[in-house]
Amino acid sequence: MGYEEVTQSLGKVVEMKNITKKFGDFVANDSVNLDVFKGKVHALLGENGAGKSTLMNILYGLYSPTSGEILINGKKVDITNPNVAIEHGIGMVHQHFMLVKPFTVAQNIILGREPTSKMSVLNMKKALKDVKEISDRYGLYVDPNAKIEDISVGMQQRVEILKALYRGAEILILDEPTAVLTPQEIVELIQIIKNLTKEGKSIILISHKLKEIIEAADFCLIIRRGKHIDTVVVSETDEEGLASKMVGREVSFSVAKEEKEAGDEIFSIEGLVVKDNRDIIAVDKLNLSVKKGEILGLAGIDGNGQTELLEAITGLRKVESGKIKINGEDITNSTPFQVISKKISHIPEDRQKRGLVLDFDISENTILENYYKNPFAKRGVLQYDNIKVYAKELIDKFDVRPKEETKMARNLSGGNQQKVIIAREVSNDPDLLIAAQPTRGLDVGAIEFVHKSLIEQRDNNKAVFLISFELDEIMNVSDRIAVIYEGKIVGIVDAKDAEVEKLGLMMAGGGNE
Amino acid sequence: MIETILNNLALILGTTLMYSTPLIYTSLGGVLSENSGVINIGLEGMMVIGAFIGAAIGYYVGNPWIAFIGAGIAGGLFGLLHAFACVTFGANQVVSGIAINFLGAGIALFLSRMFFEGATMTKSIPLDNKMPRPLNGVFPDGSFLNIIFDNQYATVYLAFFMVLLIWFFMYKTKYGLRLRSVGEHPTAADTLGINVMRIRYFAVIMSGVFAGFGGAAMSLAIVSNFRPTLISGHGFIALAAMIFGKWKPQGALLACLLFGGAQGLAVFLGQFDFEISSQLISMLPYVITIVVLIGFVGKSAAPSADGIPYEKESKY
Amino acid sequence: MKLTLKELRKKLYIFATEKTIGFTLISIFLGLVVGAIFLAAAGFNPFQAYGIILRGIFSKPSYISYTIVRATPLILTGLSIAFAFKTGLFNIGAEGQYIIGAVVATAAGYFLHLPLLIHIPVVIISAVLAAGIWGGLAGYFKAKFGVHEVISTIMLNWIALYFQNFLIYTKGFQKPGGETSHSIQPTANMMILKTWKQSEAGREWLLQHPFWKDLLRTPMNWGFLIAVLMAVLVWFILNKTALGYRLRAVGFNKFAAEYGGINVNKNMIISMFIAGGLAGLAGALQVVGVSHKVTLIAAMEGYGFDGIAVALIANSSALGCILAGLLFGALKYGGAKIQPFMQAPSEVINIVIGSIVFFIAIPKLIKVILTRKNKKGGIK
Amino acid sequence: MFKRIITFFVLVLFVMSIFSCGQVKKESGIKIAMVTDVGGINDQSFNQSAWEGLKRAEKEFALSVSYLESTQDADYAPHMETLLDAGNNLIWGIGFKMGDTIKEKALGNPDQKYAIIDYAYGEETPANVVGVVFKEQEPSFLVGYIAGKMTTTNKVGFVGGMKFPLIEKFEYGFKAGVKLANPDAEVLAQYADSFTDAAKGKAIANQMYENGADIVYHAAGGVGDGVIEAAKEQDKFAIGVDRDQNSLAPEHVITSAMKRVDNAIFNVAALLVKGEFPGGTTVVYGLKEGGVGIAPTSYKLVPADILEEVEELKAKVISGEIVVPSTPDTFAEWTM
Repeated sequence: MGYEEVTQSLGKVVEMKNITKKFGDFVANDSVNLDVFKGKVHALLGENGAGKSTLMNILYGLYSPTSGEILINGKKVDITNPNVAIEHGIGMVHQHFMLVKPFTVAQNIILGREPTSKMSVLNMKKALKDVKEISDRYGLYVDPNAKIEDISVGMQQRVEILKALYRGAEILILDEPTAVLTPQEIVELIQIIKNLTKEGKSIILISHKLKEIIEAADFCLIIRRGKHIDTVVVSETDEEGLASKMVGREVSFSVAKEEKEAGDEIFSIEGLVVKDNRDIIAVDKLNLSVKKGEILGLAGIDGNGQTELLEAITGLRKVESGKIKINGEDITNSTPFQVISKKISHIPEDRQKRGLVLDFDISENTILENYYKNPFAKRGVLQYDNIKVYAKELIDKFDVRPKEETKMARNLSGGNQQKVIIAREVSNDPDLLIAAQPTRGLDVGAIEFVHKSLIEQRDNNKAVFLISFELDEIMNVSDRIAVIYEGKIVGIVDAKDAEVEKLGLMMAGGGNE
Repeated sequence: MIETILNNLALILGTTLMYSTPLIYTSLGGVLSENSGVINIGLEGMMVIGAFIGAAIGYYVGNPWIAFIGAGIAGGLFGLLHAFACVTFGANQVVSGIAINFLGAGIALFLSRMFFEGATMTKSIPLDNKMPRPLNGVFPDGSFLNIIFDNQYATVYLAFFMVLLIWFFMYKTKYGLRLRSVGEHPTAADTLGINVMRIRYFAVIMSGVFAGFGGAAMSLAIVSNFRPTLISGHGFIALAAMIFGKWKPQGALLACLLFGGAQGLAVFLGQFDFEISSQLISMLPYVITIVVLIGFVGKSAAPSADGIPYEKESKY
Repeated sequence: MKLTLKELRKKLYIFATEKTIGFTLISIFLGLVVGAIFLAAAGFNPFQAYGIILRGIFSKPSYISYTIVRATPLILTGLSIAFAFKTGLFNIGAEGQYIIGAVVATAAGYFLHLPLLIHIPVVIISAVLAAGIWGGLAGYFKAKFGVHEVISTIMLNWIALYFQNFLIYTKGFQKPGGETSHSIQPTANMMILKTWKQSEAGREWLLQHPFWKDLLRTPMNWGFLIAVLMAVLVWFILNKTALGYRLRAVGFNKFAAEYGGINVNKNMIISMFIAGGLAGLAGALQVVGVSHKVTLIAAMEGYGFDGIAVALIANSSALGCILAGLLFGALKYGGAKIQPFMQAPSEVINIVIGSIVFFIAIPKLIKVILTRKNKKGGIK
Repeated sequence: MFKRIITFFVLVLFVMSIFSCGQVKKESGIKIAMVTDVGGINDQSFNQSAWEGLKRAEKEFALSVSYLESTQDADYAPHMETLLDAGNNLIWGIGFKMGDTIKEKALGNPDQKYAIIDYAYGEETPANVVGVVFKEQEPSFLVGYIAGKMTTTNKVGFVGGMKFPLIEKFEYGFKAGVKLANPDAEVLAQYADSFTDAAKGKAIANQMYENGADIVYHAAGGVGDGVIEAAKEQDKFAIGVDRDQNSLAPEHVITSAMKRVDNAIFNVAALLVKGEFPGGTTVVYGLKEGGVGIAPTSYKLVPADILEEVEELKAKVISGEIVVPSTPDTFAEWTM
């Protein structure tokens, strides 16, 4: 049975017809069509930058389409702003959570639709009651008085869903909802989605993870570079089928990697204790070591001390106790400058905040750690000719586009920004390369490139320490996998023997080693 | 002996209230604007125009409340100008604020010359046409409370009321919740159907209104006329107090009181023939502020989106 | 005619949107228009007023040199603020740093007795160092205690003001019976030909040479050249040296700078030290070149605050500060003349400057105005 | 809109190029101009007084007069130059701060006449300069006497702007007057370290009134606004300075120590017209010369008998029988 037949008898709640959206000369959506049916999950599949979010932002009234029309429950509507969308029963959970951090859960949920007594005075009592009611009804438990900045990412996502439900959403858009979740949390989320559809809600699920789509969705719209490719019935296809439609060619899922014997231990951490910004212990007596010629993957859910661990190693955060050693030398509580000079390179998790000076051009960014050294500077004066030559070399070698070293880093795509960072860090010829979330937000091609670079390092007998929230990435790239939970390593396994279920359990604190 | 100490204490407290009042209004203005995400460094200019308009209307019309409100409106117009630049056109907020400072002073003096026969100083307002003094003569002569409150103008009490009002508005009403959300995470607010632009316009205009009140609290209560040097740096001090008070109305109030208290102390110490120079005593309020900041306050956290223009359809 | 106008408009659009300098010039023009509107509304002929200002700046050699003298401290305070801006800091403290520079220069100029060629550099360097430390203090407070530099510099301004008054009252420094300090020694004087100008022979000669007399009757001094040199130096440091790279990296993105091994706190202090030094140099040059002493000050003189406007008009470019400083100095100097000649309020100059800065704040407005017109005109 | 802007721009350039002739001189031919100090022309004090004197001279002698306001100390020299170029016969500097500037200009332009208020060059007065100083201690002495007589609490106050010799003349003259009228009276004296901070003036005056003073004399510019305001609020008395400040608070400013800058300026103008410009000298204006005095409105609040005594005192000062102290040292001698 094809898509047409299956959907014939279903009630359409949303129809997006021939939606086109242009940003200047850039076409983000090109005549895309989408139908959503009552009580069904409709997935939206495409690579990063394919235009999924744009399409949903149009449906939610954040952008207005250049052309095309939208029908809700058969009626043509003009969604000029989110208020209109909300009135039509559309709710959206954004990929980057739209939560006000210093506010409480309840305040975030009611924002914009606040229950009030006289004179616009907030009625927090009613707010708390309302929030509790919905969370009970859909099994979405959160503490309404907790501040967002104090709760986990999974909880924050529940708040986002509650926000939409509080506004009486019948159609719920979930934008990449699993990107930050543990496998267990993903299972829970899928259960929540099923509960919601049972209650008659319609879901639009944006994802580039095929497995989830297969598990959760009824139908799937595939778009590529803004263009409408196909709509399929999920039960009639498989991962490979979806994937080839998504990228337009056959793709292999595993990363090509030779077997390699690891060398001597080069980097070690003993009994490390680090506090976070709120002065709470985030890394708790952690032990870890990395050998030459291996990639150690650190798996774990966001917020279990990875960031603090990284910052402690690279000198950005104070170490309370414990030791960090490289090549036998103690570098505990060194400055970033000293750490770099000990041949440690670092691909930071937030490339725009840490990795690049966005208002510098590419060439200036390539010398961030070496600007004062010969040949880039002589007697304190920068040698722009030499810098240019060097930058051009890196641009060629790492295929950064556009190939202009005078281009501002701000004007590069995410993938190319990451290439500049990797080029810079790898060119420092480090003994240890730390890569934190190196592929976050990149498209398939760029991800392949990053993985290749990491493996190249390992093959050159260098140590690589990979930190990622994407379990697939950890499993595909690493030689050994350490799992971190609440600031402790709860287990280390060989990548060959690793199983998703077991790792997932450990990531959630269920480790038994 | 005890009586002397009490009397002196009362004097210092009285001076504290007097000094703090214009600062309180103005820093409340800063609180509103910056919590909505718009830096307002133009408070000084808004104060100047408020002080002038207050004095001018007070002189010509004779009703202090009309003058006070007029000053607020004048400040609000400059707030509108600032909002126009910063909210509608995504201007650099610091640059626009500096422009407002030049414009405020320039226009106030220009108008003064037009309406006061070429003078940059307005004519004095009789006591009866100044702000009322609600507690004048209420307490027995020479009593502790009398020394503090006898000659405090309505503006003083109103300032405290305004702090309460703004606090209530910001933390207990839905518009306050929205205003803060806009300053913290405008995109989130926008996705919930909150009109970011409108709230920022409102906040910035109100910040001008309050700075205008602050200026008028100077020209209509502390003195009874305007002169070019009447507001000399008060707007910047109020700005500092707002930052010092961690962008909260109650914090700003305390910071203003601290500053006013230090001035009261300087005036108190100034009456004695010390060996130390009176210049050093005059430095005191500023030194105390820095010392307090270093010792007790530490890093202060601005609203996350403070200073960042909000553009709806940012480039892809 | 219509076609050429259209083309002109299009050219103007490109001029305004693609070149910073074009945009600045248009802002200056619009600022003058706003000033004209105010003058006209008040019943003054704006053309006459601007005519007086222009003639007041250019019609005599001495006017031009006064404009330059007037602009010199503004160029330097502007540079100070622009420098801090470039490194991500907002230096509202140029006012206080200027005061410290002036008072230390006076002290060094009066108390030290040194030969001519050594005295002036010693005076200037000590003033610059002192003001640098004064500025660096704000950087230190920020680096060490997280005190916002806007608050600390505002407070430091007032402390500097009272400090100068305090020093003037100090015995030995105060000119007996006066409200000023002693004047600096002649060896610390940088005014061109000062002693000769006031000698018998000098006066004789000047009386016979009116052009030179006119030119030299101003406190013309080497300060302007030093200011220009400083602008070039600042430009060089920021754009061509490793130090400048560090400072700019910290200014643009302190997180990335920190990550890259740059000591953010140290560079913040260095930046405020240099900014303070530049503002202090303005004060020092004013003393050695023009005033030769410091007097009691009752209120801020505004060199620092005017410097903010200069830095903004210059778009924080070091070389732009020279031009913006000259523009500002010229407007202030020439603008004062509309008062005696046509009884028009010279405050209009503040309105003009405020408007210029305002237009500079909103590049988009000018773009919008010009594009709308483009659409209507049917060209794109 | 756009077209108009362009047209306007062109027009501006055009008109500016046309305007190149100087300004029109008045018929009488004699021009006098003044440079104010940073207080500005309407400071309710000596700048304003000076301008009034010039205006009077303008009427009386058909002169043409003008002024330039300074906003910074650095304005003085260029303003002097501007007025020089405007072809003035006499240029006034109002305020001691212009002392050095005037001298320098006078030496550089021996044909130009200059005059300055509140500055004495003594022996070194250039031939083309007149220095005008006032015996501020004398009117201060008289108002001090009034204060001493009128105080019911035996406490009076003095608020100074900033402490330096010129302002001290006010302080010690006042103190001497108070002591003469009422040896038991105490004088509270405090300086504000500012000429602008009205709030501080008010706070200081409040403190004095609270400490028992019932009359406060100020010599403090804008700070004095606050002093007078405090007197109004507390229903106490204040004494004004420089000009008759009774209009600021008709019921509370009992008298003012007037410094007749206007008279001085008018007199010098008269001499200039007659061709008797007293170049090279310092003119001292005291009670004798009619250059200082107490406000004509004093009769409103000061009892007539006290005013009569003041007149007698005035005669003694004029005759030289009383020499009013003006410094800490001369005051110490006086009280001995």
